[in-house]
Amino acid sequence: MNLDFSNDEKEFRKSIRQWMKENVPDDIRRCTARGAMPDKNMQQRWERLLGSQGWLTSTWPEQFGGPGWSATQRYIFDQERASAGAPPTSPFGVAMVGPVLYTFGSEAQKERWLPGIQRGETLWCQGYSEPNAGSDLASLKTRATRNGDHYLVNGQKIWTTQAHWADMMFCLVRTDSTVKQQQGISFLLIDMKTPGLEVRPIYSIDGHHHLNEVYFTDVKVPVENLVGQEGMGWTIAKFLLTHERTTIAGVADIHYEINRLKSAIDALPTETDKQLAVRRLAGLEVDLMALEYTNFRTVAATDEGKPFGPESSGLKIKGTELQQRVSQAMVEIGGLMSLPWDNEEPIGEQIFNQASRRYNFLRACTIYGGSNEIQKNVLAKMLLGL
Amino acid sequence: MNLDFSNDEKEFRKSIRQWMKENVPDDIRRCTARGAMPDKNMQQRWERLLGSQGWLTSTWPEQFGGPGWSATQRYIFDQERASAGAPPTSPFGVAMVGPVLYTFGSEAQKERWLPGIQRGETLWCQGYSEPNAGSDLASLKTRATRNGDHYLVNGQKIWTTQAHWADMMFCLVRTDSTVKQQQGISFLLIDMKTPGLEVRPIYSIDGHHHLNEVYFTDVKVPVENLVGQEGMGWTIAKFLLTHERTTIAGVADIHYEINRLKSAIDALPTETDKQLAVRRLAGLEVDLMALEYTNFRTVAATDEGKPFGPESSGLKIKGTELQQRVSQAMVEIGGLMSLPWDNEEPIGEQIFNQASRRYNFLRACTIYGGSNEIQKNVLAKMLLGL
Amino acid sequence: MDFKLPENTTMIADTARRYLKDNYSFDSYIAQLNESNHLEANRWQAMNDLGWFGLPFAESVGGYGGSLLDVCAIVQELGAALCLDPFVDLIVSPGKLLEFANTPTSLALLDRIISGEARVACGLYDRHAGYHVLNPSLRLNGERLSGQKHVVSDGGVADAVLVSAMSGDELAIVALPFDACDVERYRLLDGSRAASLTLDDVLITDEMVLCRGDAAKQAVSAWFDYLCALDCARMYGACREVYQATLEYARTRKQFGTTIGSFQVIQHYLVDAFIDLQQLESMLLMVSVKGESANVCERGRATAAAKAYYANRAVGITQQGIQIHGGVGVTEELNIGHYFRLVTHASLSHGDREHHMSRFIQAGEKQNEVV
Amino acid sequence: MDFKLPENTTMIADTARRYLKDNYSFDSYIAQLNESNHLEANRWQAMNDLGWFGLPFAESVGGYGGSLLDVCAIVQELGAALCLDPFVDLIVSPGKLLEFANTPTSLALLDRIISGEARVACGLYDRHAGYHVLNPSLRLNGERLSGQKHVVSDGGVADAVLVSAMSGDELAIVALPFDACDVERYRLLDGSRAASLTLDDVLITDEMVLCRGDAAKQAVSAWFDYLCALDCARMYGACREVYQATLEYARTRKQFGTTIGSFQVIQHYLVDAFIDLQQLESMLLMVSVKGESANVCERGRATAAAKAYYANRAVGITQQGIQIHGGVGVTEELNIGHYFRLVTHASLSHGDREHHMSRFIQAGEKQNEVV
Repeated sequence: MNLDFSNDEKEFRKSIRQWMKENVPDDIRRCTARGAMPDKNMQQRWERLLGSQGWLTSTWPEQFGGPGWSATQRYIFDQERASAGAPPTSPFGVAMVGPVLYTFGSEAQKERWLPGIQRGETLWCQGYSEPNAGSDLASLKTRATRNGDHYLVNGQKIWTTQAHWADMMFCLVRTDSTVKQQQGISFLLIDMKTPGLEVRPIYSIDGHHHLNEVYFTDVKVPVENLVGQEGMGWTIAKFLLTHERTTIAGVADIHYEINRLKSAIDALPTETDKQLAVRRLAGLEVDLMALEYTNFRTVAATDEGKPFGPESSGLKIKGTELQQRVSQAMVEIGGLMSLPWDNEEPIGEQIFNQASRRYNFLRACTIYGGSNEIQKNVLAKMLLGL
Repeated sequence: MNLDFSNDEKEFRKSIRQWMKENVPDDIRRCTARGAMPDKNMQQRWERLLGSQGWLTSTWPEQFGGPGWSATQRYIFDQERASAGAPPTSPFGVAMVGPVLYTFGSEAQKERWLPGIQRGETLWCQGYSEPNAGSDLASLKTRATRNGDHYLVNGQKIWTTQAHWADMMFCLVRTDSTVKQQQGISFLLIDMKTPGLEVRPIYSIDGHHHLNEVYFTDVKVPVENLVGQEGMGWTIAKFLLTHERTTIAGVADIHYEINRLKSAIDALPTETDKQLAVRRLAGLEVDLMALEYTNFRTVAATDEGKPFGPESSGLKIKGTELQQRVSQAMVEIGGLMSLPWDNEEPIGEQIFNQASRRYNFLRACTIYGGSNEIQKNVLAKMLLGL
Repeated sequence: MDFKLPENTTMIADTARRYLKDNYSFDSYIAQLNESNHLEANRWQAMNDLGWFGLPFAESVGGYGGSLLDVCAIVQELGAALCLDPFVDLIVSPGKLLEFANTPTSLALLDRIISGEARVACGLYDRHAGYHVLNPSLRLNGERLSGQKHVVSDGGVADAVLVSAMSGDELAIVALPFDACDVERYRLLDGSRAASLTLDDVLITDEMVLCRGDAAKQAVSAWFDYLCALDCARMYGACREVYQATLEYARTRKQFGTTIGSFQVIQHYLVDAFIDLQQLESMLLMVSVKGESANVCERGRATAAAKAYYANRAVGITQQGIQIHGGVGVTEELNIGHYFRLVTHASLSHGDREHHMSRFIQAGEKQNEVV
Repeated sequence: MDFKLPENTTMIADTARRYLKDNYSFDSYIAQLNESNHLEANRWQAMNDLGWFGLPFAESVGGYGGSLLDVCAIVQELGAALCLDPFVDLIVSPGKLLEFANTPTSLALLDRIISGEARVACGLYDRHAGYHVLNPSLRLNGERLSGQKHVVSDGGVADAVLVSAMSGDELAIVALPFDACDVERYRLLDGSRAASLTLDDVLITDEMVLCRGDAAKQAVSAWFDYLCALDCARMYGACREVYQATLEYARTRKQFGTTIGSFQVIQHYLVDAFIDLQQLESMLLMVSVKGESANVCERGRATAAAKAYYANRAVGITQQGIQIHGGVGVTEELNIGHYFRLVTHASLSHGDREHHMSRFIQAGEKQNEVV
């Protein structure tokens, strides 16, 4: 039992902190400090920078190009990343299709796609949800019909984050409608520039463009872009759901947000306003501490080689709820200062100027990636042995 | 639209207040002020006193001996009753079996039983729940077999409040097990002194004896104690569920509790302790105001002859939750002073001395009379048109 | 007690609902979001024709003698329709302040608002004073006004503004032309238009000072309570729509081969929203009457309680509405997210929850003093 | 970082669990509730034999050098078993205070506790000072002690008591015989035994004053943090049992022709409890280490956070446990309600949630000063 980091880990932290200090680009740092989200250029510049260090794919096994860090090191890295004001890595390439490829992909697929992810050059998006297959993914309808050396894909995906940035999409498609729902699904890699593929923006309630609809009309996808065999799509999707995600709770970024909010309390009008804000923040900090130590435990367990269990859902549920509560606190503590929506010049404290947008944006975090209600259903089955 | 009481109603309030001042017995007033519950003697003395005024059965139509008050008057009466430190009336006779009798009973039954209720002389209890029929009442198993001029009752009831005080029980029994569950149930009046009927105490987590198990072994019940026809039990039970209860939210008693708590804040150790308590109480008061105005609306609607709708469940849910929150606040604000369980002499403020018992007692209020979860199920069906 | 709306109020509400149904839609709202600093002349004239410009004000000052309850009925429908036409910002808000100020100059200006000639905004907030409207940071030194005003809800088109300022220890209300200030215009969270004003030793004349001292304090305090009640009305209208839409969505949206309304957890969410909406309606009725009570303490306690309650439960209903809608709930295409922004906005526009809890506590203490 | 319990701690926990399983039961608990001021000699001796009397204390003072983590492991099992034997009240609590005081007299008395000869209680609370243990209302004037002590957890059998008093501006810790005071004995919310003491100009001798001033402050402050950690351990043990029992109940209890665990609302309750229990466990591990940290500020921040969190979520788990059990959950016959009382008690015994939130804020400010 030891709640301190080892000396090696402390050294590691020091070196990462120093590197962050010297390397996080100023415009990105300022963007995060304002509470805004990076644009494509910033995001990609940052990921390429990490890629150039070999740090972007820190969760990957060394044989596929990971840096060989322990879960603790990855956790420390994430803390330093967040507190330096750098954005989290986009998950689609690094955390999702990458592990799928090195676990289920052919040698040719690995050679072709892994290096681009590792260097932050290829941007990916995830084609899962459909208009009538949101929470109920198994009912998806986008078809891929084998036609000689390629598939013809027809259908529609929705809620596709960053599809308008992406070079490639990994996609669940139905290759067989004669078998049980889950069995007829396959995992396909699709070039976003293929003719017949159309991306239409969906604007989110923060006023920004993150999401898209993607339409497929006779989109030709080479058969070598099938991962695993036909019908393995569901297995791969489930693999990803339980795949280790030591940073799923968002602890590092919540710390950053709470610290931003703390720094603005002095700008509040009266002593009472300040005291009430301090007390509200303290409540959030205590909850964050409980989340953080729970996260530490899963990190330590990962380093001992233990599989990620049901805690993973718990971290997601509590983490997203806390992110929402922090963003709500920021808006409400800001009060008047949070009301402006599109002015350049903040009213008073900078941090409140984007607070409402962030609050709006984060309403999605209890919905995407399996809503918290769905997470609880899954967890309940495990607990009750159903 | 008028949020004030009429002059007549104000006069009514004044006269009731005066009467309460002069008539609520001191020992009862002190008992309530301590946060304790009245014993049988106090309860019955109080109900007889009301009975002697014709006020005990204030919800009854005049023809059966009600005082002819409007719902608003009844509401005012309840406010004055609570703020004078008098206990609420036991519901089993006045609010439950009474209305059943004057709605479904024979002339003979009315003549025989209503006067005793009206005068506060006969104490009733309710034999509904069984060990395996708590929330799921329709599955009850206590049998009544017709045998000449009487029924033989066999089985067991549980959670029977005040069975150890009661002279009579109204009881749901199964008279026919060959038909659909709900159809085989009948409504029977049982004298608690009948041989074969045994009452066993259940102690509640406040350390007191409110509840009982009641065992029936060949208990002979005269057929004239059947209300309505055989098989009408379920209809009668449903009638009671939607029967108008203008005081179901417990607003008057919550006011009393909040005022008790307010009066003790000055005894807290530091200014900070006091401020935090005041703020917590204010939050409860705001919620009480919302509940109270919702209650006012149902009272006014009742006076216009509108039926009690789904709001009734809403009042029960919010009211019981608020009662629990107030009792929890009292215990937590009391802190150290709430810890003693059985000392005569309070530590500091009197009100905290019974606070823990009350807090424990009130855990039951979201369970009995149909748990809040069941209330929500029923309400959901209505809202969704299921 | 009687909770039936007066026939007149019901008529006003019905008219408002019908007018908005015929003349406003989600598309109009989206179009309005994309406009800057523009007032739709036809709709503005229609509101005038409906008598809304005079409704909030006493007959003695040239109005049609409507009650707060009447105005709440309209504002509730504006909220339900997501309508951004600045009826509150350019008519009710400045008009009530002028009526409460009750001086010859203020009433003359009110007259021009009622007739539709004047476009006046209220500038009673600045970020230094926050919600503490009786202690603004703007200074009136002799004939010079200096300082800032923020979040001046002017619909993007006002040409005059009523500002509050401290003249020594004394509160003063001053009317001045917008172009006497440095103006920065922007959109607010609910999509409405506002401005920040910077006043750099702006010279004013005596007649521009509408009132001072206790008279000014009483006017601002009455104005604040009145606007708090309108915030609640607006939130109620929005919540009503969110609840209805969510119930409908739960009835029809299918997942896992069944409607999502068949899931018990969704059912309980809906029940919670239904019950909360009942209580929000009760609080609205309460504050619509007491929000203009002559008893200042009762008035303050009522608006504080209502706003504190709304900031909690109205916000909660819209958050849950989004959650039940899932993905589509977080898009600009659907109205649900816009209602969430409106409700969040209105929960903050005249005091947040904590501010009103503090007011509620103070009002309670004063009440006890009286008793 | 490493969250594995040391082998030794695991062994201690296993032993405690086995010992309680073999020697204690719900029936023993009920029997103990009905006793007044009685110590079960066999079990008390058994605890001594297990080495528990010496475990919490450093080897240098005659103890067996167990860590807070070890003691938490035992206390957790005592909580899980609802065991009322006053191990904390008569051994750990007075012993740690004496160890922290660290004077020849205090260590001599500690020695007698470890050997099982002395039955000493701690009287650090009174209702005037509430949870503010560094500012008791008991006065030490020269050689005279006057005032009151409340909620002195003495198991009903202590013959000596350590009290805190203000001697001028200075805190002092005094050891005195119980019979020097007016004693009123009663049961507490969790079923344990306690006393109120009234001291009316009680004459004391110099050697009865164990320490004064900063030394006394530091000892009481370290004691308070240590006991806060034990509160959490006890609540965790109780919550663990409530969660397990509730899960089992949901799996087996039938209503409406099916197990209640098949209802989605019950399922989500259970999931919430599971997740909360995970986090409670994390907070317990945290506070079991940091609760005896040499860094006073870190120590205070850790215990404040843990107690504040437990007062919220541990109480919540037991409340929900009762609700899911329904009728049977509110009876004395079932253990669930007793766990609820235990958890409520422990959430209040060394500072309630608000008190610890204030401490947490203060610790945060101090931390910032240092950094």
